[in-house]
Amino acid sequence: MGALMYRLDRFEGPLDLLLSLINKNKVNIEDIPISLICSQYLEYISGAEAMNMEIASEFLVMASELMLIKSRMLLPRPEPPEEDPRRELADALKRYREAKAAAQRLAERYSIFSGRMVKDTDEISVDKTFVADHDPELLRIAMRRISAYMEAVEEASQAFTPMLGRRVVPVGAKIESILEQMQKSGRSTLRELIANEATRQDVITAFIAILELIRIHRLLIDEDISEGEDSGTVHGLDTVFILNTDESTVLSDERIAHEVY
Amino acid sequence: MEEMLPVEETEAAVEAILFAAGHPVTYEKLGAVLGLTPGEARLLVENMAPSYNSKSSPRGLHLLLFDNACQLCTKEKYAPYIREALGIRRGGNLSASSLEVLAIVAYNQPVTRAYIDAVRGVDSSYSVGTLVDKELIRVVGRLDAPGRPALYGTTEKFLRVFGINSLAELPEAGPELTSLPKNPASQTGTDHDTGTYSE
Amino acid sequence: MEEMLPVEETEAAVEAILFAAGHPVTYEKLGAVLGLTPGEARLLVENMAPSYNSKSSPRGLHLLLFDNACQLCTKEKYAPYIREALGIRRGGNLSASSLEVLAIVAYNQPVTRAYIDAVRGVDSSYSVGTLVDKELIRVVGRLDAPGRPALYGTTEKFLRVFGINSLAELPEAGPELTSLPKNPASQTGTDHDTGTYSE
Repeated sequence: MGALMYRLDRFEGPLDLLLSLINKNKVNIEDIPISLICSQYLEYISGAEAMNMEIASEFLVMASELMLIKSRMLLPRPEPPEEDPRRELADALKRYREAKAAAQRLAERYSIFSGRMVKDTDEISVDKTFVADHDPELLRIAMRRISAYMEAVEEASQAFTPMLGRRVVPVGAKIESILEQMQKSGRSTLRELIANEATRQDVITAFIAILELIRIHRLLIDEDISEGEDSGTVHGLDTVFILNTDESTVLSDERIAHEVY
Repeated sequence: MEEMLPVEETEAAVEAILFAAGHPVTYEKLGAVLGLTPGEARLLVENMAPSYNSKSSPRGLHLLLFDNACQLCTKEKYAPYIREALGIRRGGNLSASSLEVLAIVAYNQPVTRAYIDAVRGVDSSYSVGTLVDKELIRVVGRLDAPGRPALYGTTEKFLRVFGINSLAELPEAGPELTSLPKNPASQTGTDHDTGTYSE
Repeated sequence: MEEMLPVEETEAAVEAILFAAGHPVTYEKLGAVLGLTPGEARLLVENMAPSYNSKSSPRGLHLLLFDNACQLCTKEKYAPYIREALGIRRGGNLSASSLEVLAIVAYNQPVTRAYIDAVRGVDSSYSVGTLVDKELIRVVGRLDAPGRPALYGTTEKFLRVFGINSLAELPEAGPELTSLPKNPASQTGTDHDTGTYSE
């Protein structure tokens, strides 16, 4: 044996070892002398084992495959002849050899072109003063929104005194109508939720209903301010409510029934 | 470097180094790499500067010359394109509440914050602040009342953003305005010249 | 952008955008920013390329033209100067097994790890992980098969460091590697748009 070293770690795997044996013996990959290659392969594996090298399982699997091919080669060929038992191995070896060659060509390119360097993206400060173009009509619409809201408030304050004869909507019923509204929209601002309340009493009832729905976690306040610069405020009429669809986090309805209805 | 570059390539090497660095690189470092003294490196870079910085330069980059170092950066005028290309464009749109405040200011200027709050029925300090930051409204005077509250008016940028030439071109607000409470600035005498609200 | 740039300045704007971005920018994005169609943006960039890439160019930068995007990088010949100036140690070498995996992915993408393992005859999970970390390959989809295994493809960084503009420019490889009867990904339908492999 002399200086011969059985270094399995020099090979990428059993196919790599087989290719090197095929090259050393200068044999044709399409017509592998299987018993020669198989015995050299096994010798290499046992040599490595004798040197206390760890034998990866892939090498052992290949050893048994080689022995299987060898035994099938010894059997008399049936008529009509079936496929050469070495066919699959030859295909795998050719494909692996091509992958190695392609890797080699890529390595050459990499040694040159990995010198093409890039830079990090510039840190560009967010321009707080940037404003996209807007249609002036938006201003008129905003005015109409404000005045419509103010009229509602005025009406509500006027309607407060002669309220006595009016039907008072119970909080429980208000809860239902708010839930209905939320189920349709998914999210609403406080402004939207009380928009249709005619009197101050109605606004108060609606507000109590909303507080109750928050207490049982059926409604949640949306604090997500990631979208726009001042959307999702948690103050005033712009407060955004969302419906909590996770039933497990909602307190039971029974308690509302007892406490509110 | 052991090998000297041909002279015509040193400028290209400087460009490559400054590009990859992003941050400023000292003349000393550049010189050491290119086989030049710091003074020579500085001269070389000063020589390159006009091809980036001159008015007629077809380049999108600017070569910054500091006392001890130099740096490549993009030209200021392309910043909006870069922001848009890199998706750095937050705050371009106005929220509903900002638009409400802006409308109140536009149609009733000059107005105090207390007036804006009264009209909207909510505290509007955040929106007012945003609009001042965005240079769409600004303080145009002080109301002659206790605390001398600031009076806000719109700016020229406001006109530009909304594509109008003067406040007279604002869309007719009509009956909407009549339901608003009285503007204190128009009731009380102010020390502000209410005739002009330009920047 | 709302305003169109004068023609002579669009090239400067492209340079500024690519400089600031660092990473590849799609022709679609460039076009949207500059008021051009993606095709026009591509033509514009192709027109600019020789001023960077030709042999006689005095520039230290190279303009990479990918199928859907473009990117500025330094010319490879100045890499030693950049490394010295920025104190970057030569490194990032790829091991033989990483290169094998990369070759298999490059010529057969999209591929599963099982396929890579089959071609190499060994488990390749470590190399696949290294290449994903180095951003040379990435998961581009999932195979519509039990376990929905990941499908790997190469990135635009792969194209850059191997000096090619598109996968069509990969060096010739043997017929067994490139014709793939056994690639599971080419047999089964996938949910992945195999047209793009951007970073």
